Formats: sequence, structure tokens, C-alpha cells
Amino acid sequence: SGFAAVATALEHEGQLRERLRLQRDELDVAVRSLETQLSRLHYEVDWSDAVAGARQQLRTIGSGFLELQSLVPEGMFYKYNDLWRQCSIHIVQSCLLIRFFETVHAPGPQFSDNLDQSQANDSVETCTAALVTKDEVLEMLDGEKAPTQPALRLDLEEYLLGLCGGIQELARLAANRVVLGDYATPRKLAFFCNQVYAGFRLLNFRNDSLRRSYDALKYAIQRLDSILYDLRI
Amino acid sequence: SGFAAVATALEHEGQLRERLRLQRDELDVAVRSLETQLSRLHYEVDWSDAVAGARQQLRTIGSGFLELQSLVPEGMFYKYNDLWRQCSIHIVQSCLLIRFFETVHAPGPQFSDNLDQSQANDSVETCTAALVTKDEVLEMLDGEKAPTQPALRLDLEEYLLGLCGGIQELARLAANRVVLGDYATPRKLAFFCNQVYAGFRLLNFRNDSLRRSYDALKYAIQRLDSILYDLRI
Amino acid sequence: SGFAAVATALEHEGQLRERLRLQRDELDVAVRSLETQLSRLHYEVDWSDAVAGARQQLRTIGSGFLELQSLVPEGMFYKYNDLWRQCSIHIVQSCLLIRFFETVHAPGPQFSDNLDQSQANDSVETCTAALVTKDEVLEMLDGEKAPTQPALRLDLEEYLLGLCGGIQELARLAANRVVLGDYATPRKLAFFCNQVYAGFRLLNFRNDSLRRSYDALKYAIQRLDSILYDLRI
Amino acid sequence: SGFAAVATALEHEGQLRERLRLQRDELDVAVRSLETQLSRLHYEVDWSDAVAGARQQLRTIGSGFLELQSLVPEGMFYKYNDLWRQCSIHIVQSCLLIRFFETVHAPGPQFSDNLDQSQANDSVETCTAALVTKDEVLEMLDGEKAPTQPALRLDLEEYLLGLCGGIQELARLAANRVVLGDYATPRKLAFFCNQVYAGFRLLNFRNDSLRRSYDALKYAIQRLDSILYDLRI
Amino acid sequence: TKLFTALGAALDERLERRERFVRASRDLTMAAKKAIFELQRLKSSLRRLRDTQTQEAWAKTEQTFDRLQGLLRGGILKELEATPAFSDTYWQYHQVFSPGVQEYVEALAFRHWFKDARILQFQATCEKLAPFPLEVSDYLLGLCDASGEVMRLAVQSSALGEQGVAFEASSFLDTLRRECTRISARTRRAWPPSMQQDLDRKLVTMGESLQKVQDVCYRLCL
Amino acid sequence: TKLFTALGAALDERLERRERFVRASRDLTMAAKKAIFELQRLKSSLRRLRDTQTQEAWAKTEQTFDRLQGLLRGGILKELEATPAFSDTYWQYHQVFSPGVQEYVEALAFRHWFKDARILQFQATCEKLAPFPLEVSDYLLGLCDASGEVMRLAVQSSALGEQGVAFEASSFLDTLRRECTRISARTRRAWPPSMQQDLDRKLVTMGESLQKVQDVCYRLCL
Repeated sequence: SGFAAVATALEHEGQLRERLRLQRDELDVAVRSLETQLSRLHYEVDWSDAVAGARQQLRTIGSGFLELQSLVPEGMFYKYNDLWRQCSIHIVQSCLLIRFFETVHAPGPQFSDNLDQSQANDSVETCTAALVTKDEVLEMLDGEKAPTQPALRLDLEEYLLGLCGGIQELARLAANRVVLGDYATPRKLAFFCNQVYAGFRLLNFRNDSLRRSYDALKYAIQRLDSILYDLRI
Repeated sequence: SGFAAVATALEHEGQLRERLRLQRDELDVAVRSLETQLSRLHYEVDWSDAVAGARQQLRTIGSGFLELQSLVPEGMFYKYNDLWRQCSIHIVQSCLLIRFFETVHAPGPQFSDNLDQSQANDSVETCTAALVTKDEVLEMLDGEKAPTQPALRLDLEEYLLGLCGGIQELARLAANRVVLGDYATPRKLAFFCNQVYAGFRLLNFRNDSLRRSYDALKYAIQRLDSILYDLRI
Repeated sequence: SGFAAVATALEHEGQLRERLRLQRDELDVAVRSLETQLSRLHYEVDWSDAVAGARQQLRTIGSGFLELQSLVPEGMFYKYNDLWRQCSIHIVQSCLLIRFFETVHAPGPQFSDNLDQSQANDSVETCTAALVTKDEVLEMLDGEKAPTQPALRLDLEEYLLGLCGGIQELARLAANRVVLGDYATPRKLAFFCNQVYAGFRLLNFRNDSLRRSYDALKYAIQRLDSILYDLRI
Repeated sequence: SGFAAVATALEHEGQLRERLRLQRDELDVAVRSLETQLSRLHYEVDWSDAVAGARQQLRTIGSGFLELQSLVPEGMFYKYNDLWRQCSIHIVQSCLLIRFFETVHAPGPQFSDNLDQSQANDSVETCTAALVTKDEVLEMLDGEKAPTQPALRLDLEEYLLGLCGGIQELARLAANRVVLGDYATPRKLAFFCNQVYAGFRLLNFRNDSLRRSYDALKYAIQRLDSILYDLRI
Repeated sequence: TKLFTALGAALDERLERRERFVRASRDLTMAAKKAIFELQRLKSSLRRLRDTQTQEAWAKTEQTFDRLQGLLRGGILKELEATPAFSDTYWQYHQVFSPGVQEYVEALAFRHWFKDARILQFQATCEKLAPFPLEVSDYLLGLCDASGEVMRLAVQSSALGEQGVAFEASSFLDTLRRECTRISARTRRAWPPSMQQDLDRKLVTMGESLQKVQDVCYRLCL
Repeated sequence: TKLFTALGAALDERLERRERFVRASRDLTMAAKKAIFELQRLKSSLRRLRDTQTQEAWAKTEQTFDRLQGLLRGGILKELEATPAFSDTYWQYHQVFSPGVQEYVEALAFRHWFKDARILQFQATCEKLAPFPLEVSDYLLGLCDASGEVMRLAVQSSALGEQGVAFEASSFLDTLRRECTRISARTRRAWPPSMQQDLDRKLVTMGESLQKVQDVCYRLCL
């Protein structure tokens, strides 16, 4: 009767969800391995290897993500989106890190192992590092060139939550770079994060999880400020 | 910079959500008024007026619902769906009631005010009432004829949750019909609800809110069974 | 890395659990359909058809269950048992019902449509129905003959939880049999359930789900007693 | 029905609240942009630009705030006040900052880039900066001159909560001014905040959000003291 | 310091006024609860004012309610009139004295049902409280609370063998619930969230009360 | 009744066996906690086994750990070997004796780090516990718990002026956390939800421990 059709429909939904979950679990393994790669930033003075390796891994993640999303029927993106939401957020977070370290100057020549000298330059310091945009994240996943119609999709909220996570990671990183004897990067990190935070202050959140993440940003910024302060004293 | 675009996008989302909320609030007023109309079933022996009135109100609700859904951009149904989810569920619930009372025989001639006689017929009693289908709900909202491509959309889960709510409402109704001296309808209600419940048992729920509603059904069925038992004793 | 061996082991475990889950979901559908079959007992005076149909379905369930359990490596029954625990319990519950109705006399000749007469016999009434044993459940699943070494396995607690569930179902059934005009079966049900309950009182429980199920039995027994009381007046 | 009068009243209230909410959202955007402007104090040695810009923005905010409040019927200030309470608090907070930096001397001549000398003056140092009063906040919003009857209204608690927020912000600022190489301002900030804190100690609070904000002040003051201590050694 | 001395004085004045409102509200609440209890103790068979004895008992409750109105005037209203800006103070301390006003409305609504088996309308309630200005929210929330008392009376009366009350209560609660549910679609826009949650919670309780009374009716019909 | 007498006997046997496993697990837990405490009390400067005095102290801990292994053999393992189906009983009561095994693994992992500043590998742990068969989950969950002890030792040592420990602990915890986080993407599929929640909770705690140690390192670098 009518219930047979309903049962079939539910069965299909269940199977799709199951397949998505499996694919998501695989993607999850890859994303965690990317994060492991990037955690080398915490204990290697020269970051070029870590960042290049992460770039490489992003390709694999991109194709896994594509496979996942192509399972989703037209118009049902938001129905199943919660399944891979955490993955998306972690991907954005990693892309923020990669992009930051690709665009900030390499630690080579201008690395200031002289604390006093770097202090003198302090007030004029700026930071050239770029904040990854939502489209750039998709490009980094899709391949080199900017695709006219990206096959992958990212929700705006996922992007913003990923940025918040990335900034918090950078705050954690700042202290650990000091431990490595790298005093220049923390300054740049502080400048960069403050800039991003200023951007966030312009946004009007009516959304709960975003607002909570934004509130957590404040503590990350305070921590960065206090690191900067410690370095000065 | 990049944040200006994000701010604009967030602003648009916020405005859309606001408009949807306003439209939903209006729809909500209409749905509650429909339920008020149907609550006449609890205290009027003859239900034809109440059901006809409810049918009438469904049209208004249908056009309000259409207006609401046409605000939603293509492919974003599931992004905003949670806003009117409760409305959808209540609409399905009311449609189940309307359809039941339209297809069960009118209480006129076969109304058994003789308890003993109805008891005798009991074991052969069946119930002709029809369970509203998901498509029929859309038809009832869209207008008279079956639309080839319904402008309105209802999620499967909303439909099933609405059925659960409707069955619970019928269980409540059964006791109150006994109070009105109507002993025949409770029997039909019990038969009908048991049939629907049997249908639900075939479904495989992996979904939490559905499973909870289904569990609550069991109590409604037990209550109906005990009413039937009381009537027999 | 150093965790390679651990990762491989987990990968295998994960795949096995995945396969078991899929198989379990199929089994679950079959078990629900068996329960739907048995729910005919609530509204059909003659139960022979329903019980024979359920017997038939048990075979399919048995082979599905066998397929599931043969995926489990030697000695790991309890490692994965949590996955199909609910299925086992529902199977036992259904077997209890089938066995009861196969061994209680058919409602034909001794069906008492004379309320007064059945009342007279009441105090001396006994019930010939048999309580299904754990081995019998396995036989019912494995095939007709008692297998020397059953391929299927059932945990003791699953068996006991299934009995509790079955008694609950019989209590619900008693009221509905009265509604069908069958006054003899409820007496037998009451006698039978009281006997089983007396057996349960011999057991020592620790503070777990089994104790909770046993505590819930008390209410089922009280409900049966009050039905018996109603039948007497 | 009988509730018609009630329904009409609620409808009006609802519409008003809706309009107020929209107006409040606009005000909120302006307030955030003001705070972004003032966040320049954290990383620009010369603050005159930032403060002048903030002054400018206050005008816009004032007229938006006026528009909002003029929607409120006579005597109903406290009925709808919860809607813009957070805005008021943030405005007071920003006014405290603006007023502080307008009345403390510019960092130019008396800027102590000589740490030792400034240390010597430390014990006799006073601070000429003024704490903004509630009336001054209203003046800053209403326009230049003191209005005999201010069109705008601020609740006493909003004012006090705003002061607490402002002091917190100044404490954060102190550390960042040190990083900028500005050692004079932190001393003045510490002196100023301690004075305000001494004022707060004169007040009696009940167990509400104001008391919590006051309790949080203590930590800000401790942070300032430890910065002062760092500057001395 | 001069600034903070002034601020401290203003805060203290607020604290004291608040305290006075709390006390006035609490006094009114206690008195209203006592009035409800007095009504519950009246034999419900006396309800229709059939004889002199009944009229005496009823007259006694009238005195109780006169005292309630006196408490409102001498307490919350007097305090409001002592301030320069009546309306402003009303809204500033509305949350503080609301509980008392709601309990008073509950008692009035219960008494009205006791006598006439009908809903006490907003306009009529306003007239009873005048010159104290009654706010719609206090009316609705007080009215909702009365449903619990109606249920209690119905259950007790049916236990004492008086059946009519349960049926009256059932239809009363059904109507009340329908009206309140309907209106709650509007309050959602008009009220702050905390007040709406209050109403939603009371509606759930009202639904449970109705269910209990309907169960009683059903048992009576068997 | 005959049926239920048999059932009762079977249930009672289970209850008693369960009780014995609970007791054996608890004994092992207490002994492992004591072993950890003994290690924490050793001056961490003794860690690198530089002199005779150190070797003596270290030899003493070796005895403690021998006793631990004895407890495992004489307790849980002995009970398992007393049943006809070793593997079956192992899994039937695994949840019951898991806490003891995990605490033992924790003590072993902490001791291993104390000595070599490295992660105790699964294979090596299996060898230490042999012939008791170690389950992957008990290994991982016990290992995670060791992170708290490592953090405690690092914080105390740095307070006593010994700086190297904190840096060693930081890199150890960082590696451990990376490995465990990575593996947790696989356990999600392989484990029942309750066990996964356990791991997730321990990973959060581990992150906090790492953060504390990193803060100590940062302060030391200033």
C-alpha cells in the first residue's frame, strides 16, 4: 500500500546516508592526516616542507570531497550537509594555514634571531600574508586553475567557522614558534589575526554557532596580544 | 576587502531568514486557526460542518505556504526548511484528520446509540477511512486537481511526523467521542490507527526524531486498545 | 608510522563491523515484518493463520541470522554482540508468542461464548501452553530437528529479555482478545504469564537492563489480573 | 472571538517590536563599525586620527539611535528597552574610550621614550583624563551642545555596564600600547582605571549582571597592575 | 568620586524601590493564593447560589476579593503613584511586580469560572483592577494558571460524586486552550523570548490538565 | 520451575564470575596507580640512570612492575584460564576487566616515557603483558591516560627548575596527540559509540595537557 512506497523511499535515504557516511569517514582520515602534516609547523623552524607537503595532500582530499558531493542528488546539498560539515570546516582551517605560510615571507633572510633589532622595526612592521577566500579554498581543492563552475560546494557558514578555527590554530602556533626561537613569525601572526578579527567585527551574526566561534576568537586574539607584549618586555 | 562581500552575503541571508520568519508567523496563525476548527470534532456529534470548514481554510493555508516557499532560492529548500518544519507537520496532521472524516461514513444512519447491538457487529467491523498520502496533502493545499508539478514541497520526514501527530490526535479524540455518546467512531478510529501503526512497523528508522515519534505512537495505540476494551466490558 | 599495526587492525575491525551492520539492518527488516504478522493476533479471532505464517517467516530470519553470525570470527561473539542484541531479543519475544499459540488449544470447540459457564470453570482452569526454551528458539531458527551443535548462538540475557518482552506483549493481547469476544484466551494468558512471572522471581538480578525489564513485568501482570477481575464481574 | 481585543493589541505590539528590531539591527552594524575604528588604538602609536574618526561616526549612531527611540511610545521605554540594551552598553563603552583619549594629553612631547626617566616620575604621576558621564554620552550622541531635554535616553544600568566594558577594553589596550613602544599611556591607563574601580567600590549591587561585570573588573585591574610592575623592572 | 556618590545614591534608590515592589507583589500573591484555597474549599455544589447559606458563603469570598483589590491599591499602585513618571516606573519594575498581578488575575479568573463557568474577559478584568492598568501579558499568563485550579476542582468534585463539574471544566479548558493556543501565534512576535517560553510552558501544563479532566469525563461516561 | 532453576544457576554463575573479574580489575588498578605514584616521586633528574643510586631506585620500580604483571597473571588471566572457552569469556567480560588493564598500560607507558621519552608501541606492550592477550582499544585508551601523568611530571619538574623535561614532554605529547587523533578517524568505524566517546573525551584532555606543557615551554623561553 502507501506504506510500501514510503518504506522504499526511507530505505533509499538510509542507504544514501550510509554511503555518504562511509565516504565521509574516508575523507576524515585524509583531513586528519593533512592536519598532522601541518602540525609540523609547531616544531620545525623551516616550514616550507610542511606547507608543500600539505599542498600535495589537498589534491587527494579534493578528489575525495568531490566523490562525496557527487553522491548527493540535485537540490539536497543542505539536507545531507551536516554529515561532512566538520570536514569542510577543518579543510578551510588548513587552507587558511597553507595560504598564510605560502604568502608570508619565507623565514630565510629576514628571520630575526636578534630580539633587540626586531624590536626596533616593530612599529613599522606589516604583514603581507593573504587570507584565503572561499573561492580560493575551492580552487585549492579542485585543482590549479580557477574553475568557472566549481564542482565542489562550501557553505558560507562552513567557510567562516573554518576561518575562526584557523585563527585559533595560529594563536596556538605563535607561542610554539617563540619556543623554536622564531620571534618574527609571532609578530606577523598577531598582525594578521588582528586584521582578520577586525573583519569579523563587521559581520552581523544572527547565527548561534558562528557567534560562539567569534566569541572564542576574542580569547585567541588576547593570547596573541599577550605574546606580543611578552616579546616586547 | 574580502570581508565586505561576506558581510553582504550574510546580510542577505539574514534578511531572507527574517522575511521567511515573518511569512511563517502568518502561516502559523492560519494553521492554529485550522486546528481550532478541527477541535470541534471533540465536542460536536455531527462532524460534517467542522470538516467542511477545515477544508475551506486549507485553501488559504495553501496559498500562504506557497508564498513562503517561493521566497526560497532554488536548491536551498533544506537550508531553511527548519523554519517552517513545525507548520508542515501540523498541516499534515490536520489533513490526516480531514481525510479520515471525509472518507469514514457520516455518523447519520449507522450511528449505533445502542451499545449492545454495536458490540454484536464488532468482530466483522472494518473501516473504510483512507490514510492521506503525501501527494494528497499537496493536492489539498495546491487546489482541487492533482497538479503535475506541485509548487509546494513537503519533506518525507515532515509527512511521517505529521502522521504520528495525527494518530495521537485521533487517540485523544476517541475518548472524547465516547463522552459525546458516539460509540461507533472510536471503534473505527481504533481499527484505522492500528492499521497505520502496522504500516509504521515496517519502516526502518535511523532517524532520531522519527523514532521517538514512533515510540510515542505505541502509547496512543495502547490507549485506543484500552478504550475498545472498556467499551466491550 | 609507529601506529601502523594498530591502524591495520582497526581497519579490519571497522570493515567487519560495517558488514555486520548491513547484515543486521536486513535482519531487522525481517524481524519487523515477523512482528507485523504476529500483530494479527490482536484483531483476528482465529489465530492459526497468523501463527503458521510467522513460523514460515522464522525460517528466513534464521538463515539471515546465521549469515550474520558466521561473519563473526571464532570466540568473538561477545565482541560484536551489541550490534544484533535488539534483534535477538525481538526474535525470542516472537518465538514465545508462536510457541504459546502452537501449544495452547485452538479457540475452536472449547471457545466459551457463554460468559457465565467459563466463569464457573475459572478457578480450576489450567493452561497447557509451553514456555519456549532457549534451545527451542535456536531450533526454531535453525530448522525443524534439534541440531547437535547449533550454528546459531543466543546469549542468556537476550533470552531472558526476550521473555520479558513476550510477556508484555501477551498482556496487551489479553485486552484485545476480550474486545474480539474471546474470553477464554485471556484467562489462559493470565495463568501462563503468572507462571512465568513466578519463575522470574526465583532469579537474582544485578542492577542492569534485565532488572528493569523484570520490574516492568509486574505492571503487565497487574494489568492481566485486572482484566481477569473484569471478566469475573 | 472573545480574545479579539487582546489579539489586536498583540498585533500592534508585534509590529512595533518588529520595526524596532530592524532599526536595532542597523544601529548594531554602525556600532560595530565604530568599534573597528577604535580598535586602531591597539596598533597605531598616534591615536588622534582614530579618535577623531570615531567622533565622526558617533553622529551617525546618534541619529540612528534617535530614530529607534522615537518609535517607542511615551512611557514605554522600559517595555522595549531589552531590544537595544546591548547597543547602549557598547556605545557607552566606546564613548568612555573616546573621552579618555580626548582628555589625556596627546603622546607627542611628554611621550617618554626614555624608560628610566619615566620610571622616576612614576610615583607622582597623575592622569588628567576624564571619565565620561551619562549626560556626556547623551551629548556626544545628540550633537555638540548640551541639550536641555535630551531626546535620547540611557538607562543607569546600561551606563554602568558600559563603563565596566570600557575599563576592560582599556586594560587590553595597555598591553598593546607597550608593544607599540608607548610606555607612558599604560601608566595613565592604570591610574585612570584604578580611580574608576575605586568609584565602583562605593556602589551597592544586587545579584545581577552588573555585579558580575564589576567582579570581572578586578581581573582587568590586576592585569594592569602587573603591566605596571613589568614596566618598573 | 562625586560622580560615583551620585551614582551610588541613584542605584540605592532603585534597589529600595525594587525591594518595595517585591514585597508588595509577594503580599498580593499570598493573599490571592489564600483566596483560591478558600474557593476550592467551598462545596462545589454551592456554586449556583441556590440558597441563603450559599449566598452567605459567597458573600464571604466577595469580602476576600475586596481585600485583594485593597492590597493592590495600597501596595503596587500606591508605590507607582508615589513616583513622578507613573508609566515609566510601571514598565521599569513590571517584571518585579508581575507575579503578584498574575496571581491576582488567576484568582479572579478562577472565581469567575466558579460562578459562571466562563472565561473572564480582558475588558472585565481591566475593570476589576482599575485604576491599576492591567497589561495583556499579565492577563494571559494569569488566566492560563487558573486552568490548574479548574482541573483540581473538577477531579475532586467527581471523586465526591458530583459529575457535572468535570464536563463543565472539560469544555471550559478546551475553549481556553484553543483561544490561548491561537493567541500564542501572535505573542511570539509581540513578546520577548523569555515571556513566550513562560506562555509555552503554561500551555503544555494546560494541555495536561485538559487531558486529566477529559479522562475523568471518559471514565464517568462508561 | 525446573527451567527457571537452571536459568537461575546460570545467572548466578555469571554474577559470581563477574564479581571476581571486578575484584581482579580493581586490584590491578590500585597497584598500577601506586606504581605511577612511585615514578612521580622519583626525582626526574634521576631519569637518565646516571649513577648507582639511580640504578638502585630504578631497580626498585622494576620490582613494582614485576608485581603488577604477577597481579595480572594471578587475577584476570587465571580467571580466564579457568573457563573452558578462553576467548569467549575474554570478550564476554572484557568491559568488566578493561579498567584494570588500561591502568596497567598507562603505568607501563608512563614508565617507558620516563626512561626513554618515547611512545610505548603496541607490539612491545603486548610482549610485556603476554601471555595475556592485549586488545587494541585497551592499549590506546591506556596510552591516552598516560599523557596526564607526563604533563604533571613536566609541570612539577619545571617548577623545580629542571627545564629539559617540559620540552621533552611537549614533543612527546604533540606526537602522541597527532598519532591518536589520526587513529581516531579509524576507531570511529571500528568501535561501538560508547568506546569512541571515551577516546574523544581523552583526546580533549590530552589537548589540554599539551597546551599546559606548551605554556610552560613558552614561559621558559622568555
